[in-house]
This record gives sequence, C-alpha cells and structure tokens, in this order.
Amino acid sequence: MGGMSLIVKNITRLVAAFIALFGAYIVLYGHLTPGGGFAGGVILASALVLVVLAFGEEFSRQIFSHGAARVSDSAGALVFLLVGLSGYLAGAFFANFPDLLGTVGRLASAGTIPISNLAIGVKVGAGLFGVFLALALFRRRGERRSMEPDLEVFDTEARS
Amino acid sequence: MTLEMMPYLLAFVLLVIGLYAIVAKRNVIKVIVGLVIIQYATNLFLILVGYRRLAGEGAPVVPILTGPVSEAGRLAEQAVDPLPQALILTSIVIGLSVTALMVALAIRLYDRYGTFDTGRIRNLRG
Amino acid sequence: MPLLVAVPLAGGFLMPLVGRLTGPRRAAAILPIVMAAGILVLALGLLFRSDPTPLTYWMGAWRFPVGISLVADGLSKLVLLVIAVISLLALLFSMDYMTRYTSPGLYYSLFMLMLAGMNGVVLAGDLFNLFVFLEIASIASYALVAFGTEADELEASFKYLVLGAIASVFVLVGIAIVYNVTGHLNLAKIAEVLRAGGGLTVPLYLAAAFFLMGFGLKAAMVPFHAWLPDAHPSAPAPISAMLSGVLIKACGVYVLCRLVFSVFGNHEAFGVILVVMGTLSMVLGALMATGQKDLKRLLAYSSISQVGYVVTAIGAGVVSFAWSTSEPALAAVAALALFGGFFHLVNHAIFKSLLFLCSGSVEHATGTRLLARLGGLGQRMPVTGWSLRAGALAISGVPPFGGFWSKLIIIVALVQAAALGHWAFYVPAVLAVAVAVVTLVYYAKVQRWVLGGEPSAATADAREAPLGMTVAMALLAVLSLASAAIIHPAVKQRLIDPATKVLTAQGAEASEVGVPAAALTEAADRRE
Amino acid sequence: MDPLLVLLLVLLGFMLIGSLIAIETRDLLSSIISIGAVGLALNVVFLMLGAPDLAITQAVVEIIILVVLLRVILTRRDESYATSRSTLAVGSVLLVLGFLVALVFGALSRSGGGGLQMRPFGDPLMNESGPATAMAPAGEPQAVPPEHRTEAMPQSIGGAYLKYGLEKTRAANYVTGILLDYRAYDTLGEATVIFVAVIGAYAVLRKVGRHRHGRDVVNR
Repeated sequence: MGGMSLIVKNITRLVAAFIALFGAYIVLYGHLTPGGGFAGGVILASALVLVVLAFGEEFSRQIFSHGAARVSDSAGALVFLLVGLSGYLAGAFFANFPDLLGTVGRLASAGTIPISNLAIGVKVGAGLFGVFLALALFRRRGERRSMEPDLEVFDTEARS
Repeated sequence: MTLEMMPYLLAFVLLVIGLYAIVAKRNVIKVIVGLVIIQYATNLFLILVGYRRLAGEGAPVVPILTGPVSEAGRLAEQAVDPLPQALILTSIVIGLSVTALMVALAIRLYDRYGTFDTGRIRNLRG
Repeated sequence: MPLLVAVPLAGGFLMPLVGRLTGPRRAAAILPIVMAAGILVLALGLLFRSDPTPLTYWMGAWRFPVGISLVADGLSKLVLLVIAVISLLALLFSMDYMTRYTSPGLYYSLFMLMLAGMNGVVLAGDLFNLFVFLEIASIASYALVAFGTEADELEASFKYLVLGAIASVFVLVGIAIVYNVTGHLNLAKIAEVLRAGGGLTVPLYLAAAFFLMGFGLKAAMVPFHAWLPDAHPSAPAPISAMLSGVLIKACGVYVLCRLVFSVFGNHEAFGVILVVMGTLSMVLGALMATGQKDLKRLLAYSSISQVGYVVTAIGAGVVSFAWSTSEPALAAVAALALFGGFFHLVNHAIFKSLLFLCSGSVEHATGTRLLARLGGLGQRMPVTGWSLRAGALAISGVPPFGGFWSKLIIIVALVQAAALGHWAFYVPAVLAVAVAVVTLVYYAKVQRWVLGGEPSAATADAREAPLGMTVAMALLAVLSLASAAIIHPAVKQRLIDPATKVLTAQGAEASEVGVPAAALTEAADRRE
Repeated sequence: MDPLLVLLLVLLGFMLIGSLIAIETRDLLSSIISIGAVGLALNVVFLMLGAPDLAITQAVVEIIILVVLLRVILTRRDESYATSRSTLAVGSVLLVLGFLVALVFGALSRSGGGGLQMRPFGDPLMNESGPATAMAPAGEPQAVPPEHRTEAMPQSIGGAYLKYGLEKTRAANYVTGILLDYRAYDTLGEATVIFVAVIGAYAVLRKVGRHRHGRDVVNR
C-alpha cells in the first residue's frame, strides 16, 4: 500500500505533529488535568497510525520502525517496574517519595507519578503501534512479501 | 423497582445483548463486536456505580482539583467517586488488549481457513 | 514478597530483547530458568518462615484498607510452592522441547508473564488486583495456546479466548456489585463488612453467582468446561503442563476457595453447588476421557475429572463446615475433606504435568499423539516410558503413590460425612470410587497403546528425549512418588495444615486473614 | 425528575439499539460503524457522569479498535455474512440469559428489608459517613491517623481517596493519584496486560510457528 491521495497526505503532514504534541501533553500533565499515560500513549500511537495509513507502511519505517517499537515497549515497561522497585528499596513497593511530592498543581509535583506516566505513555504508544503494524502488515501465505519490511524481525529471530 | 435502578438494569441488558451476540453469531467479527459490547456494558455499570448526584441541580463534580488547594474539602464532599474511574481505565485497557489479541487471532484464522465463519472453522470436536 | 511477582515480570519484559540476541538456541532458556529457581527459593523461604502467621505486604506503604495488599497465608504459600516447582521443571523441559518452535524470546516472555500473573493472583489481597493479575495470566495463556500457529491451535485459542473473556467480564461485574454494596475492594475488609451487615442478600448472591460462573469457567468445571479439551492439548507440551497442572488451579480453584471461604463466609449453598459441579466434572471428564484417541486430549479430559475431585472435596468441606455449628462432629470431617482436596491439588499438579511432559516427549520423538499410531515406546524411550508409567499409576490411585492417598482421604471424608446422617454424601463417595476405577482403565489403555506392543511406523526410529526433558520428567516422577510423604504428620503440618486452617478459621480469626495486627504497625506511616 | 437521569436513560436506550443493530445487520461494515456509535454514546455518558479521563481514553481506544477492525474486514473478502445461526444454541442461551435478567431484576429492586442492599444510582456508599473506626480494622485504633480520629469517615474507600487523596499524593487529578500511587500496583498489572497482549499478538502473527519434521503426521 503506497498511501492515500495527496490531500490526505498533506493534511496528515499538518495534523500528525499536533496529535503527537497533544499526546505528549496528555502524558506529561496526567497528574494535573484529565488524561494520563494510557490515554496519551494511545494518542501517540494513533498519530503514528495516521502516518502509516496516509503514507503507507514503507514510509513509517523511517519514523519509527517495528523493531524500535518493540524495544521501546519493553523499555517503557521496565522503567515502570523500576519505579516500583525503587520504592521497594526505599521501604515499600511503589512507595511514593514524600520529599519529592512537590506543590499541588505544578508540573514537577506528585513524586513519581509523572515519571510513571511517562513510562506508561511510551510503553503503550510503542506497544499499540507495534501491534497495529503487525496486524496491518500481516499477509496471507503466498502473497507477495515485498510489502512487509519490518516483520522480518520475526524471521531473523527464527533464522539466527 | 425504582427509577434509580433503571440505569443499572439497562447496563445489564446491554451485557445480555453482547452475550447473545457471542453465542448466537457465527461470524468471527460479530463475536468480536459482541465482546466489545460486553466490555462496554461492564464499564458502563462501573461508572454508574461511582456517580454521585448533587443535592441540588447541576452537573456532577469532576474529581480533579482545578482551583486552589482550599477547595479540596468541597471537592471531597461533592465529587463523584474516583475509584471506579480508575478501575474503568484499567478495564478499558484490558478490553483493548483482549480485543487486539482477538483480532490477531481472527486474522490468523482467516489466513488458515479462508473464512470468518465459525461454522466452518471447526476441526476440533469431541 | 513483591519480588515473587516483580522477578517474573522483569523476566517477561526482558525476554523479547534477550530473545533477539540469542535466537532459537537453548541459551534463551537460561535467564527464565535462573529466575524460576529464584522464585522457588523465595517460595520455600515463605513456607519455612518460623512465624506461622499470614504475611501481609502493603504496596506503597498504604494502610488498611486503602492500599493494595499482598497476602501470603497458608493456602497461598502452598499454591505458590506448587507453581514454582512445576514452572521450574516445565522451563527445564522447554529448553530442548521448544527448539522446534520459532521465536523463543516471545515464548519465554509469555511464560514468565503467565507465571507472574499466577503468582499475583495467589498473593492478591485485593479483589480488583486479583482480577488484573488473572487477566495477565489468562491473556498470556491464550497466546501460548496458539503459539504453534497451526489451524487447530488457533481455533482452540479463539474458543478459549472468547470464553475466557466472558469469564473476565463476569468477574468484573461481580467486583462492581461488591464494591457498590460494601464500598471496599480489600478482601479482608469486604469479609468484615459482610459479617457486620448480617446475612447475604440478593445482590450479594448475584455477585457470588457471577464469581462462580467466572471462576468456574477458568477452572473448567463441568457446565463451563468446553474450552479445556481443545485448549490444553493445542498448547506446546510444557504449556499444557502449566495450564492443566497449575493455571486452572491458581486461577480457578484457589480463587473460588478464597472467595467462598474467606470472603463470603462458608455458606452451605455454595458448598452444595461446588459438590454438584465437582461430581459432575469428575464423572463426565472420566467418561469423555475413555473415548479419546488423541493422547493429549485424553489427558485434558482427565484433568477435568481430577479437578472435579478437588472441587468436590472442597465443596464437601464447605458444606460440612457450615453445618458444624450445629453438629460439632462435622468439623473434623470438614478438615479431612479440605486436607484431601489440597493434597489432591498438589498431587494432580505433579502427575498431570508429568503426564503432559511425557506426551510432549513422545510427540517430540514420533511426531504424533494419536494412540493408534504409537506403540512399543517402552523400550525405545526408557525414561519417558518409566515416567509415563509412574504418572499413570499415580493418577489412577495405585497404592504407593501420592494419588492413592489423596483419593482415599477424599473418599473417606465423604463417607464419614454420609455416615453422620447426611446420606446424600454417599452419592459423590460412590461416584468417586467408580471414577477411580474408570481412571485406572483408561490409563491402562494409554500404557497398552503407547508403551506396549510392537513399534509402529511412527515409533520405529524414536529416540529418547534430550537431557533437559528427561531430567524434568524424572524429577516429576520421583515427586509423584514422594508426594505420598504428605500423609506423614510432620510434612502435613508444614504444607497442608496451614492452608486448611486459613479456611476453617472463623469469626474474628478469619478477619486476620488479610490483616495481621503486626503488619499494620510494620507498615511505615510514611504520610504522617 | 432529574433531567440528567432522563438524558442518561435516553443515551442508554440509544446504546441498546445501536448494539442490536451492530449485531443483527448483515453487513460487517455497518456493524462496525454501529459499534462505533455505541462507543460514542458511552463516551458521552462518561463525560456526563464526571469522568473526562475516561472519555479521552475511551475515545482514542475506540478509534484504534475501529481502525484496526476496518482494516481487517476491508482487506479480506468474506462471503459468510449470511450464514444462519444455530437455533438450538440461541434458544438455550436466551433461556439462560432470561434467567440471568430475572435475577438481576430481583437484585436491583430493593426489597426494602435489612442487610446489605444495592445502593441506588447517584447515591453511592461514600455519601454515608460513619465513625472513624469504620475504616480501621477491628481493634486497631492506631490505624486511623490521630488528626482524623474525631472526624466522620466516609464508608467506602472511594470516599477515603477523595478525602485524603490530595494531601497524600499531591496529584490534582484524583484519578491519576489513585492509579499511580494508591493503586500503582494495579497499574503495573495493567501495563503488563497490554504488554502481554502485544507480545501475544506478535507470537500469534509469526510467519512460521514451528519447524516441521519430515515424518510429522496430522493428529487426527
């Protein structure tokens, strides 16, 4: 799939960045305004999905490849687990740090919550985008395989 | 049976409709649709559980502090229950995950059997 | 204690990355095996703590009842130990077995996440938390069932996924009703509110019905068993062993026990339902198993039957315990029935995973699971053959093995209850004996077709399985014999008694299940 | 009568009709569009009942699901829309479901008697307050912080979160405060669920599931 018409591509070019920006805002301000890591992550993923739909799978590879999605998926999850473990070392699993709680309403407040939000946002965004790519790129056996650049990941694993 | 119980009842009816779709329909996509419906019904039920009506008229109070900290006390008296909202957020995400996996399976089933008809996807029996 | 969950989670998150480095070589199994061994050590550590009181850990140092707690009481410790042992051996088995499949990174990741989910369920002291970890374990198992991506496996996984998703929705609706009625999610606190509020009312029965349907589906009890005979045989053998041996117990039987006893308080109604469902599962599972031609499918039906024993015993425990307030003599029967139930749970975990691993080894060597195509493997694959014999003898309840003692105790408990005037208990007792005979028959058939006779075309050039697989099978075979030691009072006191005690503790004692006083003072009051 | 309740009932009715259409229509495309409409109605319900977090999440999640489902059906020809359903299953299921509905009905109509009953819509348990010890386990008075010991405590943990959430987590958004501080462990589980599903989908979509042996036989 080479992408959609010129109009769609142009509008996507304009809009995608804003969607991604909005996603980032939702993630970062999750502890102050509605939203949070999950909603923001899904928005980030949908910005990427929009790009894929408009420009085709080949193009998306240059922005965020499938391999990168898988790595950031794992990394986000690990960071969130580490937040929990850091609390564990400080006394209780997922303890928030009282000294870092900060004043209500500031971006740097609520201790570990923004960090967790960020980790979840990255994880969810990357994970959903990865699944979308995998679903979208899946072809029946026997079809031409030239259109599936990134799913080679699975096959390289099998070969090595 | 009071009017206050009607929303709960309708949420349950939605659940039943979704279950009906899952059991009675023979198309994989319809089964997925039914699954999405029962997830909606559960989320609906949970949000209904958390709602708190104000004594007077007016929209419910969102459990997010927008004003100064001094308003926290009023918020605690009036806002809707934030806990079911947290639970629904989790439940939405779980529903999304299950649906994603299911779509992946559906694609793969189509790949193997060449159809979405569960009547023809039937190797296993007994 | 949170490490029991955190370690496999970390394993799950790391494995996709590690898997890309190692490829399909056996090295991919090293990290999971090390982690599973670590979990076994942690579980043993929990079991052998000198302090017998339940251990409670408060996430984020929140106090009762706002935060989420992890609770390790006798019952959780027992199930944790079973999970740890079986998963370690299944991983050992996977090391060689999974070389036939692609993408070991994904496999071990899902395996570790399923393990994390089960540990999370068993440790959960919070209703919603239990649900979340139940979902982790279930979703991982849906994907693992389809891991081979053959047509049958996909179909089985789809069926399993649909029914599992319905079960999850039921559980969540039940949770919502309970929250609406009691205003709490902490299990101990719910129990407290329910006791203070008097008897169960209509909405609570409704919630209980939802829980029963949801977890009954997960435990594959008879009206809800349709997915199991498809799903369990389709998975790779070590996963079948995990699903049949551990998952249906951790996510189904364990949770049912916990809810029926600790939360809803023993009500005879629940007990009767459990006995009926258990007996039905026992009989129908055994009858269906006799007609099977596929080795793994036969084992799957036999799982339904054997879990039926466990559920029947636990149900009988509930009933007789609920009645023991008026008839004190029944209290001892309740304790005996519960002992038998948990004993059989442990035994079944051991011998059913052993049998599934053996079937995997047979399939690995011959490429088929059809009984008619097998034969003569007794000499060709001695370790597999002897392990299969041990497992079959244990599951059919032949004397020196653990399986005999647990079945005996269950039947004795049922007969005792019947002898005390509740003649209805003769029905499950007689059926239990009959099912034991049927079990013996169909496992004799398995031995005859798989091990005895002349080698067939498929088995002519079969060779013994690689080292990792044989070691796992041999260890399990030894365990299936050694589990008979549980009837020795010293072992029983350590392993099973704490578990039964948790369930039979009443009133004020029962509220300690989630909230030992010490735990509250221990929890650092960080926010004060 | 409360206008909000009326509006809510109308929306719920819309959801019911929408989902019935989604189920009964023969065309998969319209089915998926109807389910989108049902999701949208749910979204409005979330907004109406004071849950903007959920509205945002629901909206984006729904978009993703719709996009994926649309892609799935648009790229695959399927001739099985019109296959009839097995009436036996339908009948028996309807019977069971009818029983279920009757039970629900019974539960929802408050019998008025004592004991623990369902709280009516709009009046959750946290509206009730009890003595401070209500939130503490029996015989553990020190579990209640001293400064609150004299106050009335809400009867449900939702109320407790509202009352102390701000000072304890310093997150202005209470929902986030619960998700990532009080119940952060749940959220870890939730993140894991997504991770599992992602990994599972990768696993299911692999090109080659297993290497076949030459002598492999079909198992049936």
